[in-house]
Parts: sequence; C-alpha cells; structure tokens
Amino acid sequence: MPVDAVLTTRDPEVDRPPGRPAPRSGNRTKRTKWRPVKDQSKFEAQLDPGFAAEIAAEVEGGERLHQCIQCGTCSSVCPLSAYMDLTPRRLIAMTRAGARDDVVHSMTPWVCASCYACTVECPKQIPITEIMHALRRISLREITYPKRFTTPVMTKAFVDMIQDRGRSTESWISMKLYLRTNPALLVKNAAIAGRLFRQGRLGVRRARINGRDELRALLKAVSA
Amino acid sequence: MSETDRPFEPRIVAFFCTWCTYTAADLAGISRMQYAPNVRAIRLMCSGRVDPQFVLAAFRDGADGVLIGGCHPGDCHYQEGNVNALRRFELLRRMLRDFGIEEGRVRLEWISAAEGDKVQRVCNEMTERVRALGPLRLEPGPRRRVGVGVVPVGAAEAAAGPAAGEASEPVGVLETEGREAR
Amino acid sequence: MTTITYTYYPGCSAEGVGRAFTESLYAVFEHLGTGLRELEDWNCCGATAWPSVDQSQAYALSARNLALAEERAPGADPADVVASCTGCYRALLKAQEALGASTPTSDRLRNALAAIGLDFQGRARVRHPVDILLNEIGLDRIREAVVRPLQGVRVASYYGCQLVRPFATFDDPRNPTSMDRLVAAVGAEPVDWPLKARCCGGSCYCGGPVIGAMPEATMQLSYALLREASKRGADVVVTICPLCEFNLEGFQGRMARRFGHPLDMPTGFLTQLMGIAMGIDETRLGLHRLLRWRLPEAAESGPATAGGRPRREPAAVGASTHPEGGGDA
Amino acid sequence: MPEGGLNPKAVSTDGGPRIGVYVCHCGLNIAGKVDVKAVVEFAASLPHVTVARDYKFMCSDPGQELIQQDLRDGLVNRVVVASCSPLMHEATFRRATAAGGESPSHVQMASIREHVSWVTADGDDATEKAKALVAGAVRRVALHEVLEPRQSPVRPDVMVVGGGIAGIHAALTLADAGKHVYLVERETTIGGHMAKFDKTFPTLDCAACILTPKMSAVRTHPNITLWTYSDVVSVEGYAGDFRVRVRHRPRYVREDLCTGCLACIDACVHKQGKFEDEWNEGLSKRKPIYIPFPQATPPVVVVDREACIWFKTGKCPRTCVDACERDAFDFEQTETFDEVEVGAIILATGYRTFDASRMPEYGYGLYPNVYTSLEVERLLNAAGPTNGEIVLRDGSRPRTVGIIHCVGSRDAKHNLWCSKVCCMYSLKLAHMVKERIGAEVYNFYIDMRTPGKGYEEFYDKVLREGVHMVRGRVAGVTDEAASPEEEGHLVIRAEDTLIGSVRRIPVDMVILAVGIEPQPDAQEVRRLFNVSCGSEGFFTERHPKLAPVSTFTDGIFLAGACQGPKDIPDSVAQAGAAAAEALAMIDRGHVTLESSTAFIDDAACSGCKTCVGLCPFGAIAFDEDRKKAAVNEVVCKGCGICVGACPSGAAQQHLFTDAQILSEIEGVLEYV
Repeated sequence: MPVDAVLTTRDPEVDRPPGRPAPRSGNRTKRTKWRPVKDQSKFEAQLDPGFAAEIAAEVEGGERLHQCIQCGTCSSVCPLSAYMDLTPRRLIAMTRAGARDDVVHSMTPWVCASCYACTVECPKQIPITEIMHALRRISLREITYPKRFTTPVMTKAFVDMIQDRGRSTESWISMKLYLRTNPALLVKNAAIAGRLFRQGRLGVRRARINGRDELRALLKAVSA
Repeated sequence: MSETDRPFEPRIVAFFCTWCTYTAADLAGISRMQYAPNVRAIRLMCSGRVDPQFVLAAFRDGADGVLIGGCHPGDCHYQEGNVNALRRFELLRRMLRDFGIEEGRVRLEWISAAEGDKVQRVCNEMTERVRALGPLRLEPGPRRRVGVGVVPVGAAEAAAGPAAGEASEPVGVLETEGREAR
Repeated sequence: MTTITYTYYPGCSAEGVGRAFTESLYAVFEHLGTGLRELEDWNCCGATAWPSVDQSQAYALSARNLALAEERAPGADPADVVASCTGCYRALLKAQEALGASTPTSDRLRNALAAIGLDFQGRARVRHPVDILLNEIGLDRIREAVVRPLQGVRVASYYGCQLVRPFATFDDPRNPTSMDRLVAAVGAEPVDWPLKARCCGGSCYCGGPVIGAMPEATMQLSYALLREASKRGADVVVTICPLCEFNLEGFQGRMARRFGHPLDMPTGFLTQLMGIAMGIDETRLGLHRLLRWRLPEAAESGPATAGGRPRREPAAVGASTHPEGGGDA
Repeated sequence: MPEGGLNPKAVSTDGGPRIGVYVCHCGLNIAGKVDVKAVVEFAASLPHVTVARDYKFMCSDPGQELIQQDLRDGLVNRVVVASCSPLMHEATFRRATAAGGESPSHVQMASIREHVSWVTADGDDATEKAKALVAGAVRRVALHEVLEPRQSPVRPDVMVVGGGIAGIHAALTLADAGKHVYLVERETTIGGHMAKFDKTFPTLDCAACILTPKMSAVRTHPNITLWTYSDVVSVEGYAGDFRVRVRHRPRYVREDLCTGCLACIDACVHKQGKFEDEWNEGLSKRKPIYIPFPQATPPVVVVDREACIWFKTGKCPRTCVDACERDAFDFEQTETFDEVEVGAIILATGYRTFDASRMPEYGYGLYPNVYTSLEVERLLNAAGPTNGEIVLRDGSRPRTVGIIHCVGSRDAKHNLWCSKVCCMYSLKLAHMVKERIGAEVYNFYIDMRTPGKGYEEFYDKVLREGVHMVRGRVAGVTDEAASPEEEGHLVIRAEDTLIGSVRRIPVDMVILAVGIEPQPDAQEVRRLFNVSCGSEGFFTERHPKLAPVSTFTDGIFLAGACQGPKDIPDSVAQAGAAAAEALAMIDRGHVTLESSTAFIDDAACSGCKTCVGLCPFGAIAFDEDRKKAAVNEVVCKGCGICVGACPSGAAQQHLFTDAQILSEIEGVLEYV
C-alpha cells in the first residue's frame, strides 16, 4: 500500500498503538497565565568564554567536556534528571557556551546523587559526576547555591563535623540539618528516630578519632 | 624564549622504519600533534637495519639520546626485521652500560602506522627523560668524518688506510671500532 | 587452613544506621575462617560531601586511611583494605587512583602525608567484601559452610551505585552479577531485575527522606526499586550499602501511603542472608536491628542437619517487629 | 677500497658533488612556522652546496622546473628537497631529477612539514630543527650512488579477494577489459551483505534486482575464475608478480556436476530445518545440506559437516545421494589448493556489523523483540524467514517500532567512528516498516547524517510520512514498566534533547542500527597481504586523496568497506577505481622495483654466513667455492636486515649504506 494511502486512511482510534491514551481534547480546566515577556537572547557580553576551560581545569579529564556531542545519554541514564532545572546535557552545553551565571545558580549539581551512571555511560567519557562536584565547589565558593536546600547545608555541616572530630555521627548531623533547614522534620521523623535509637542504630555519643590534630594538619598541608 | 631560559635542550636521534613508525610520524604531522622539537628522525627501510654502530656514532657525534621505532611484533613489512632489532637492542644496552651511558638514553618502541599519538607521546617522554638525565658527557675522542663535510669525498678516508692510522690516535670512549673506515 | 586477616574500614554509616552490616560481616568472615581487623583510628572518607567543598582535601582524608592501612600491614603488597560501605569504597578507591598516578595532585598528597609523618607507598589496595567473598574466599568454601540452604527464597540483590560505578574493579557496571552468585551459593534463588544498580536516592542525602532533600524524588526512586523487585517475585531485597539498606527499609509505610500501593518488602544485608544460611546466631548477625526482616515459610525448613531432625527454627527474629508496619509509622 | 659501499663512479666521474637545496614553503604549511629564508641561507653555507633556493610549492610544475633548470645548467648534480614527507613526494622529485638528466637516486628529501612545521609549537625551534634535517640530507646526498631504476614485467592476471558488491564490480570491470580475474570468496556464495538486503536507499530499488544479474555475470564471464568457499593462505612475490595460494574447502558436492536443483535438500533425512541458518541471521533453521538463498552463486549446495548425520555417526541412509541425478556427491572430498600468479590484487574483504550484545543496556539477546538491523533486513526480504512479513517472534505484528541509531558507533567505549550508513538505512527501515504495516515508528538519533545524492530528499520523504524523530541517544531498553501504559512493552529511554526532557517510549519492537566494523580477521588478512591498517582494523589507503585505493604495498589495491564504512554507491565507485588502478599497472607492462637492495662487498666479506640465515626472503646465497655471500637483487626487497647484522660491514644497502646513514647522523647533530 502506498504510504500516502496509509496516512489518509488512518483512523486515530483504531490505529492508536496500545497503551497510548487518546489525545486530550482542547477543553482544559486550567488556563495558561500570561507572564511578561523578556528578552531571552544570550548576548556575548553576558557569557564567560573562559568558563568551560575553568571547569575543565578543575577536573581530571574535564577537558573532554569540549568533545560533548549533546546526545543526552547523561540525562536519560540519570535517575534524578527529571527533578533538575537543567538536565546534565544542558548543563554541559551551557558550561561550554559560557553561560556561567545560569550554571552556577542551577540546582542540578545539588540534585545529583553521585551515582556515576552518566560518567559510565557517556560515549565521550566525560567525567560528568566530577564536573557536578566542581560546580558545587564553585557554587559554595560564590554562595550561589539554593538557600535552605538541604544538600549544600548538609554538605557544610558534614564537613564541619569531620574537620572537628574526624568522623560523622548520623544523629548529630540530622539534628543540625533540621534546625538549619526545616525544624518541622524533627517532629515528623521522631517516631523512626526513636525506633532506631531502641535498635542501637542511632546513638547520642559523638564519635571522634584520636588523631584529630594530625587530621587537621593534613587538611591544612594539602590546601597549602 | 631566549637561549638563557633553556640551559639544556637534549638532542635525540631517532631511527624510524619507513613502514610503521615513520608513517606514524607523518600521521602525527597530518594530525598536527605538537611535540618536543628535540627528536630528529632518520628514515630506514626497517628497524632491522639499525646497526649498533649508528647508535654509538650518534652518541659520539653529540646526541644525548637515541630512539628506535619499528613495527609491532608480527607486523614487520619484512616478516621479522623488528625482532632482529630487538635482539640487537638488548645487546646494545649491555654495550652502553659498559660505556657508562645510562639506559634511559636509548629506547626501542613499537609504533604502528596508525599510532601518531604514540609518536607524540614517546618523543615527549623521551625528551623529558633525557632532559632529566642531563647532557651526555663523554671523554673527547677524535671525531671521524665519513661524509663530505670535512674530508674530501671518497678520497682521504679511503686512502688513509684506516686501521693503522687509528690505532695511534687517542681512543675515545665511543670509538666505533674503525668500522666505517675498513 | 591459613587464616588471612584483612584490614577493615567500616566507615561512619556501617557503625551507625548500618551497624548490622559490620556485625554480620564479622560473623560471616569468621565463620569462613577469614579475619577482619578494624583499622585503628580511621577517619571519615569524606563521602561525596567533601569533594563538593575541596577535592584535594577529600583525597587527603582517604589518603590518611590508606597510609595508616599500609603502616599496619608492613611488608604486605598489596595491603588489602576492605571497605564495606560502598560510598567509602568509592572514595577510598578514588584516592588510591589519585595517589597512584604521577600527577601534581599525587605529589601534593604525598607531601601532605609526609608533613604528618605518614607515607603512602602504593601498596594499599581497596577491596569490597563482595569481591573478597567471591574472589578470595570463593564460592566453594561458601557452599561448604552452608548448613541451611535457603531453598526457595527468591532474593533480589541490590547493588546500589558506587559498588560498580565509576570503578568496576570486579564486576560489570551495567549488569553486575557478583551478589547474585553469592546468593545462589547459599542456596537461594537470585532474581534477575533491571534496576539492580539504579540509584535508590539515598546515598547522596544520607538517609533520603529523613533529611528532607527532595523527599518526593527519593521516595519515587526507592519505591520504583521495591515495586519492581516485588513484581519480579522477590521475597527479600539484600544490599551491601548501609545507606541503601536504610533508605529501602525505613520508609515503606510512607511510600505505600504516597503511591497508594501496599508495600512490605523485607530488606537486609547480603551478609545477614549468608549468615542465616550458615547457621550463625541471629543476634551476631544483627537481625534484631532490622525493621521488617522475615524469610518465607518454605525456607524455614532447610534440609535435615545432624541427627536427621528437621530444624524448624524461625528464619528471622526481625519478623517479630514487623507487625508495627515498619519504623516510619 | 671503496668506502662503505659508496659507488666510486658517482663521485669521480663528475668531479664531486654539487648540491642544490630547494626549500618549499608549501603555501603557509611550512613557511607559516619555519623561517624559510633562514633555512636557505643556512643551506647555502653547507659544504658542497652550490645552489639554495626556496619556492612556494616545490611539487608544482614551476617548482620542479627550478630543479631541472639548475640540473641542465650544470649548477647541481645532487638535489635536496626540504618539503613534505618523502612518502608523499619522493617519487615526484625523483622523476623531476631524472627529467633534468641526473640519476633519480641523487635525490634526498628533508621532511620539514610533517616532522617540523606541523608538529612544533615554536617557530624558532621549528627553524632550527628544519636546519638540522637539511644538514643531514645534504651530507647524505653527497654520498648517494648512481642507480638505474630496475623494472620488472607485470603479469596480466588479477586476483580479487572478497565477493561482495565491491569485489563483484571490480572483477567484472577487469574481466570486461580483457584481464583474467580470480575472484576468491570465503562463503559458499558471492553477494556479501548486499544480498541479504531487501531494498537499497535512497532509490528503494530492490537489492536483488541490481545484484543478482551481476552475480550471474560473474559466474558466466569467460574471464573470471570464481572460487567460493575458498580463502587465500599465502602470498609471495611483489607488485607485478604475486604468487598466491588459495585453499578450497570441501562442500562434499562437486561444483562441476551440481545443477542446483535442490532435490537433495528435500530428500535429506532431516524433515525440518534444525540448525541455525546463518544467512537469515539465525531467524530460521536449515538442514545439514543447504543453499543460503535461491539465487546463490554458484548455485551449488553444501554439506555442513558438523551437522550431517553421515559425518557424525557414519550411519545414514544418505537419501540425498539417491536423490541426486548427477551423482554430484563426494563425501571423500578434502581441502584442495591452487596456486596462481597474478600481477595485482584487489582486497574487497568487506566488514562485519557491530555485535549488539556488547551493549547489554539495549537488551539484545535478553528481550526477544530487540532485533538488529540486519535481522530486520532479513524479515523484510521476500526470500527471508518470514517471506517479507514484519512479525515479532511470537508471530504478532508490532504496532510501535523504535529504531535506535549509532549502536556501537560514535562511542569511546566501542567504536569511535561514525559508521556512515546507519542514518540512511535506519530511515529506509522506518519507511519500509511504515509502508508494510503502518506502525508508529520512532527513530532515535544523535545527529542525522544524510550527505549523498538524493539522501536528504529521502530524509524529507520519511519525515513527510510521519516517522517520529527523537534527537537523543538511547540510554537503555527495559521491560520495567513505570506506568500502566508501559506494561507488556519494551520501554526506550532517551532524552529528547530538542524539548529538553527525558522520554520513556513504549514500543513493541526495537531495531538496533548496528554500526560497521572491520572483519574480525582483518589483522591476519593485513599481514597476509602485507598492507597496513589502523588500530581499529580498517585497511589504510596510501593517501586519502592522492591514492585512495592504493596501499603502501605496490600492486595491492582496496575496494569497499574493508577500507572504512561505505554504502553501496561508494563501494561500487571505489571498486571501479581499484580496477582502473590495476588496469593501469598491467597495461603499463612494468613496475619499478625498490632500488634500495642489498649488495655484498666481496673484498670485505669474511664468509661468516650471518646474512644468509637472516634474510627473510632467501635472497642471499653462499658461494661455497669463493666462500662469499651473494645477494640476488631480484629477490631482495631492500630491508637492510642483513646489512645491520653483517659483522664485517661487507653487506651494504643501496641508498642506505653505513656511510650515508652515518653522514646523516652527523648532519642532524652538527648544526643544532
């Protein structure tokens, strides 16, 4: 049967593939809100041409980000890309284009779970997870991370605790976190916390190591 | 960069077989792979042609390192020339030890025609390694000219009746046993 | 049989929320004639939080642990360090790689170590218990040690992310099979499922919904795993990561409410499952610390042991805690 | 005693060397980095240099004329050209020198482009290195001897290895020109991959309609000897005179008697096919006695020794033998060999498709409804396992089909290259599926690559037909259902990069557009014929533009996908070019032999015989009477292995004498 005939004789209901819902009719219950339009062009003056090189230098193998072919494998293997404001692919593209401001303000690096699926699957072997970490560092340095979002707060609390004691204690980390982000969680999670205490999985004693001074000296030496 | 910034630039002579390594060096060129300018390649038909005296002569004439490049084992255009090169190379290394020349100054590498990047890497590595070893210092021996640069062509050397004349000269560390003046 | 003793790096979580992992690991290794000795005065690996602040310092944290491990095992080459938590495993491996390369970073790390009197010689080799069980102790010895084969128990092995990514040192990063082989060795039936190495959403947030970073996303990810495991007929999901374990185990009630689908999937550590098959005392395996552990009836009557009397012991004590519907009431 | 094998005549008859140095700018390729004037000045200061010039393009006619004029004027009798690699233009400048009346062996090149200007970052460094190479060449050329080019006659016959479309076309072209061709094919039939296809892009003409007439022309052509089920086991000799040994594997059916009536297949004791049919990519079963497809050429059945009951047990009524009216069976057949002498060889050994099971994330081998493109070609083919019906393994028709591009291609974990044909054949498959069963088709691509005559127009046509194009590389195929609509389907997960979100698309059938790879035995074949290949295994052409079908071994040419991914039009065009090159060589009647042969200086030879055993070609004989070694220059290939090993320096190599190389060493070191 010639193709044109196929196209014209198709009945949308009969030929609809199984599992595919009928297209919704035009009657929407929600109406689109009109938002003021602004110029979304990216002018060269707004872009930072050295941004990609800056990131590439931060990460072992980072220069491979210049080789990205924008295939989207990273986004589609990412278990969390659906929750990101920019998919990993777009983040790489914007980094390469020098859209520094958008990138350092993006939630994406903080949503990343460091599961390394993108790094393993990338056909150009770009160390995407490490690039996410590098972007987090910049965002912490420049204080562009999302305010009261748990991950950066948690990161800082965690690092402070290790610096101080050499080990982390989950109960104390969580406590600090709730107080700094959402104290309501203290109540919400009280029951499970109680269970864990009874089972010996959460303790109040804060762990610490003997070589705390040594550890601090090491961290200082490596940053020198 | 001015000359004073570069106290020591190693000079490296390379012997490349025409089928694999020389072709690979061409490929490195076509691919515009930048590498250290210290390596001067001499084209031979096969790495099996490399005579240990070439290496010794290179050191005598002022080279700080010598690189030999041939096809991967099993890929020789002449079946097993590279295997011969390897055998001779082992021998050569022992000889060089006796002369007090560090092992790092000679290197044998299998580089196929497709491995332009390997030429780049090996040349860079070799240059850095020899740079680290510093200039090769040999006791001064007589420089014997084989070509036409110093001695009139085909005349003096051939006529001089070499062996006898040479024995009386002070023997340099790297004298090549009077071969080219048989 | 000569007894090998490995240096053991538990990490913070396998001492805390996941302490049953450490407990069962000690018990199973001992049962298999292999020793574990905790690395003295180890420090936190920095997880993925520290690289978000300073990469070199993150390496330095693990470098200290590796150098200490070498110090405790003079002459051993390689000096194996067993890290149970997969987050620590990845962090230590990454530092091992960074130290081993001849790069400015490596030089800086070695110099920093030298400043506190430590030395990394390149002997330390980071291993995971699964790797040791499979490739050092071996399936044969494990099979011999089984006294109660877990016949008929369908086990979905959950590998998590960082056991096989980014470093696939002993298994395939896409379709890992090492845990399944261990599951089969203790007589249980491994369930093949496509999500075995998909992120559970827990590792990054150290407790997922508990800490409240995107509870929706985390619950969605964990729920997808549990739903798929149960759809494939798994009786139990076992993991080798303290965070994954807690994340999958702790919030099933909430997930059930959120997604309108009943959910009650026993979850525990691979070593606990193996320990049960080896007849190890349940308290030593830390089963009492689990929220919803139980094995199906069929498995409870293993083949007759000494004396021919069929043993009818409850396969799990954790079952007693189950009626409360998990810990996240 | 002459020094180091230097030909005394060369330096004595013309009163010593007068060297001309010609430095090429190569546009800005050299002059952009190297200070050409400085090199010229430097060259002029070297001993024996009488002329030093530079020119924009030395290889151009005016450039060559510069050299020839200086030669004719008697200003120079040796030529150094400092330009590109000798592998590129040595022949050119040798010819120019000969045309100027000087021996072509009086040329030496200094590669200051590939070895200097293109690879050196700093201009001063580059200039210094260029000077050193020029100095080496000047010193060396002064010692070059006069060598008359040696010629060897060319045999008129040609061997073509591989009977796919490229090999077929090359063979027919040569045969039509009156040359005798030996066409060697490893499989039981010629036709190659093309014979498996149903339609060909972009014209959608049927593959069989184009191919089968050519296949039968091969079989009936008086100038073609067709050897199928055969392979080359050894190659000796050189351009113009190759001796090739070919092995014929036993079919257990005599090719000269079998008429292809296929009665034996019907009569076989196996009533049903039981063994995987390789021709149909395992989608159907065949019997132990079979023919791959009805138009197989030659139309001769073959017995699968591994499957045949007679061979396995010795107990079989052999109903096949009874059914044969021609008495063509011969169960005693063994391997036989032929040895032929040919002047040229064309390699057309083809490719293989990427093994999709190497990417477990796509579920090939795990989910039955994941197919490779080659399998779908067979499904579409009217002579295929389903008579052209597109059905799933359970016999049902797919209503949604996903075609995944770039499987195994453009991927650092597998093959870095673009396989070139997949975009187009994926579009073709999309069109065919749509046309035959009207299914919804989704193509998942990274970039659409449709350069070629009528290709973009074909893409346009497929778009008009309503095929969905999703720009995104597929991360995985799974049967994990995340929503009710996905239950019972395969789900393709990819980021639709143009809308910026991840999509999960449930389909019934997945087609993997597998890429093109070198043949698994490419390395062995390469060694057999002494040609080179890239690390991936595609054979390397002598030069991508100047000599695209030649190899570094004279007399051996390339056609088709063995050189790199190619579609049918490209393969055929290249096959024609390879045939033309072979014809040119044969009709010229002679080839110029390597001049760098070895020779023995009798006076220095101590008779130690070291060289005799070392020569890989048996070119050195030992004269027991005189106790001296002697080189047969016709057999010598000029590697110089014997020279490097000779303890007394008696063995020498033309153009690579010890003296010449030692001079070059001095030269490259002297002026740094």
